[in-house]
Amino acid sequence: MVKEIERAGIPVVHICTVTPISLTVGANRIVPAVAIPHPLGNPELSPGDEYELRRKLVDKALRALMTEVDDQTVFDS
Amino acid sequence: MISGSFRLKTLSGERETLHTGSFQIVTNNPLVADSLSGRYRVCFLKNGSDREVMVKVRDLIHRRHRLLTAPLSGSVKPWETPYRSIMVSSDPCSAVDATSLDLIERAMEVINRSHNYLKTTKPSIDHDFQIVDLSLIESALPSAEAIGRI
Amino acid sequence: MKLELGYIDIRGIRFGDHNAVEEGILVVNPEPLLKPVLEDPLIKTAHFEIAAPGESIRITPVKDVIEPRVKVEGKGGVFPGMVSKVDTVGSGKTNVLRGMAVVTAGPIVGFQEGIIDMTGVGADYTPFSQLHNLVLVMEPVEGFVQREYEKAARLAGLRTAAAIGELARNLTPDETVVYETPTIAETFSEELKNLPRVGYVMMLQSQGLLHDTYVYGVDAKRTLSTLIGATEVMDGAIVSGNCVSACDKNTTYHHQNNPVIHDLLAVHGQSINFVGVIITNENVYLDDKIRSSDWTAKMAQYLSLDAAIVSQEGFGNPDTDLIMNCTKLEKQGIRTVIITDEYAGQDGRSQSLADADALANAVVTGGNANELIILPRMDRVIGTLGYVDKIAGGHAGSLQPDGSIQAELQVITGATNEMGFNRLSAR
Amino acid sequence: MSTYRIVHYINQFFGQIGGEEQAHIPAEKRPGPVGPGLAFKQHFGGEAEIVATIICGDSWFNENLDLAKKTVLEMVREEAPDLFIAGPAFNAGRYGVACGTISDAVKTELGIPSLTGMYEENPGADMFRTKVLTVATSNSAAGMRKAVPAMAKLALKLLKGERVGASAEDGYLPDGVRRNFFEKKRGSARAIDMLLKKLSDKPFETEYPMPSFDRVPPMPAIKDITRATIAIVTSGGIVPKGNPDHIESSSASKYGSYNIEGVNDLTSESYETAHGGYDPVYANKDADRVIPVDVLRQYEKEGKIGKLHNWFYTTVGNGTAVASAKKYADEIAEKLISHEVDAVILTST
Repeated sequence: MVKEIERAGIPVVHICTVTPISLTVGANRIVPAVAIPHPLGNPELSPGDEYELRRKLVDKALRALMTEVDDQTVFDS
Repeated sequence: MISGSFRLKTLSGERETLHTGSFQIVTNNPLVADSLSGRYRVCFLKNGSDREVMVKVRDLIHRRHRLLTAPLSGSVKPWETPYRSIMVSSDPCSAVDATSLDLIERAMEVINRSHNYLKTTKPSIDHDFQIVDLSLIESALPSAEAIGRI
Repeated sequence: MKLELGYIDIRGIRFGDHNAVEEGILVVNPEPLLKPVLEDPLIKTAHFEIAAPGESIRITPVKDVIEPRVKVEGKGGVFPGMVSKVDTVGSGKTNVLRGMAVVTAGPIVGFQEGIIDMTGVGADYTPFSQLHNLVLVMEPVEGFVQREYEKAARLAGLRTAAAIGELARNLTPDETVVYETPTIAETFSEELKNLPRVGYVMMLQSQGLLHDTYVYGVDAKRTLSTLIGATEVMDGAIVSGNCVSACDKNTTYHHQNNPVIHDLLAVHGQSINFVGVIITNENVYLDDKIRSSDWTAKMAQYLSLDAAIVSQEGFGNPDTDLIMNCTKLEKQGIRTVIITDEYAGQDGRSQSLADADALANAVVTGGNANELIILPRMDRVIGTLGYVDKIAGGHAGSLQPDGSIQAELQVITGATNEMGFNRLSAR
Repeated sequence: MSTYRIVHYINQFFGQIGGEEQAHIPAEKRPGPVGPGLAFKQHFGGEAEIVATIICGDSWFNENLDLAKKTVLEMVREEAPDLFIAGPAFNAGRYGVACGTISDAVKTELGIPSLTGMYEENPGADMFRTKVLTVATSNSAAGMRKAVPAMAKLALKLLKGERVGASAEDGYLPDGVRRNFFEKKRGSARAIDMLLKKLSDKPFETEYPMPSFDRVPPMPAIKDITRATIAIVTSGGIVPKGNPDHIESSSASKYGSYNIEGVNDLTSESYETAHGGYDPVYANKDADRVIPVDVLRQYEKEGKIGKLHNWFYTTVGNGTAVASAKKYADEIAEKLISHEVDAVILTST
């Protein structure tokens, strides 16, 4: 799905737990997520800390969208 | 037996080396539960379907456990046998294992498809399916136990 | 290694009061042949039946198909480590009763498959319909342990084939063919060094009861990938202990007549340099899969292969071994062609394999094992139809009131063989 | 013996009306065979006949798709044929798309077996080969002599209800259905032939093509994120509580579009997951864990992003099951473009 949207001309950032799969499906901007049942959350954290975790992931995703890439890139830091 | 994952200190930092000895067997096969529970950790899904065994294993993989045996073991086709036993690491690793995930998802696709087939498995051959399934998972035990032995 | 196969063509089998091969006819006196079989405490009954090509006969459930042979000259005997003592085979002279087979039939577990039809549609799909078959039908004692009975039935078949083969010891072959394989040094000789170095990776089913293969008597699941001589395989070093997956299990007959080895030897020295055979297993434990495929790739590199043919056995998780073997070879620059079969569903629309990789770009297929066929009623059944309803859980094969069987191709012994034994394919 | 009745569809060029300058002509029907139809006649050997020919301009068909389909379908219905043949279209793109479109429509809407023919790189081939049997032809009309007998042979098979052979046997483009057949050589010999070709870098044809893994070049980065409209797409199956569109839990055949105008936070009262591919407990409790609506709404308010698009799009897909998603991914992409979305955050479980 990543590919079809990007092919249509819209940049996509893929937030995905298992980056090798994201690479296989052809995403160009990849942000590793937390865990499969909760990619942008962590139920073990307090609601405030969990929101903060999600905010950081979204920041990373937005940064990826603002970054020029010429190949598949994993934004893991 | 040492269990869990070794952490290897290297100059470039810490990295995971090897999942070790400890494993669990997820099964819906009462014969596996009977025969192996004494010696090993067995998660027995009584009256569970083969699909439920896979879902259980998949959830464990999502929780960073590693798949240790092939989920579609054996050439008894998934649309024939109701029994399935799968070995998974007892302890989670530091990240989801992509290979484990790929294997379980592909296996579940095969299983999903197989449920479109007519099911007429007869009770009289139930026991034979149990025996073959037990044999398949037993064939993994020497390899599983060898790891971590020094 | 140099192996001379002396082919004695068998044109028929009949019962008689002695055992002999007389002018191409195998004469069978059952009693002395059955005596050692029945000495096994696990085998309750045993008898022979004869099936010739074109006869209206259905054999089921089939366990193994074995070609009778006798070691005439050179080291070792037939089926070393199983029937004869362990000794390296593959050189000297072996006589072959060509055009016939010993087929073992009878129940081992309650859901067995394996049909050989000697005529009709089904006969087109199994190569064994073209043979004169001496069928050893056995029945276990009550309360048997499957694992032990499988062994008893396996050995009974191999021993019977050996005893029949013995009848050919002093016969003059109708045709003699010499097969010769080079040493590593010879593969670098002047006449071979400019040809592409090709290896054969043979995958052996090795997962547990009903899924096993034996190499010189060793259970293949407890082995690492290793080298074996092409003529060793031809000379009976590998035997089948595999009773499930009728369509794509390799019977002992397949190993003895391995088509990849045969066809590679045929072009060796002309278009290719056939360097060697690597055997590797298909285990349940994932680390075993990784280790075995690593080892295969290492050994292929060690042999400096340019290319390899990889053949599979079975369905499902062996697809994982197959893809691992293929991709690890390709990543080392070794060009591969893989031989497999497909489970694309009865409508042919599902994913054919349980694993896939873009590097596996050269695939030969033995056909879709799920395709439905109707097998007409036969006048005679050898074995029992009692399993047909249970074949593959009852829906891959089912007995119709008129005696015909509606079945998926997978119930037919050898139908979608993954060594490329047949002409069947799919697109 | 009565002969089978066939209706044949061709374009203005093969209908001998004219070239590109006549591509605007609407569909018309003539009795009996015209142009290539005459060539078909001799290959039917009297078993079938073309009772009518529909001639239609390529531009008219493609530019008036709905009307064209309706008009041609009606013309076909009037004849009540046993089979419908379109083309062959060779490498003519618009003609190929028209042939594919109309034969698919005749097959699904009128229940009449259909057949077409074109060059494998014709855009119509990619669109319709899995829907309508498409005989493989060369890339120009010079290939008519080969295309007609192949199509005629397949036509007779369809008319008589005979089993269609494998694509390699009956000369049509692979249609995604695996069919068994007997090759001339055994598998081991085929493997060696293939290996020799592969070794000498000659073209070879795999008997089973692996699912393809193509790549798309990355789109340029967003220059000013504070003015960008960002949309959320997920394969994690987040839906309004109760799953109003009944999205299936696995291998979903549809996708959902849901309005989140005014929604600042996804709660367990109003959202859940329809995905059967993971433990749903965490997502059901707080769907923001799968699609970060809460954070993006906040950022919209703070001006950190231009706008959070008011619709999110949801599918159910395992990470590895790629192919099936293509169709609705295209539809989602179309919607995103029409809503002038600048960038997408796609989340997967």
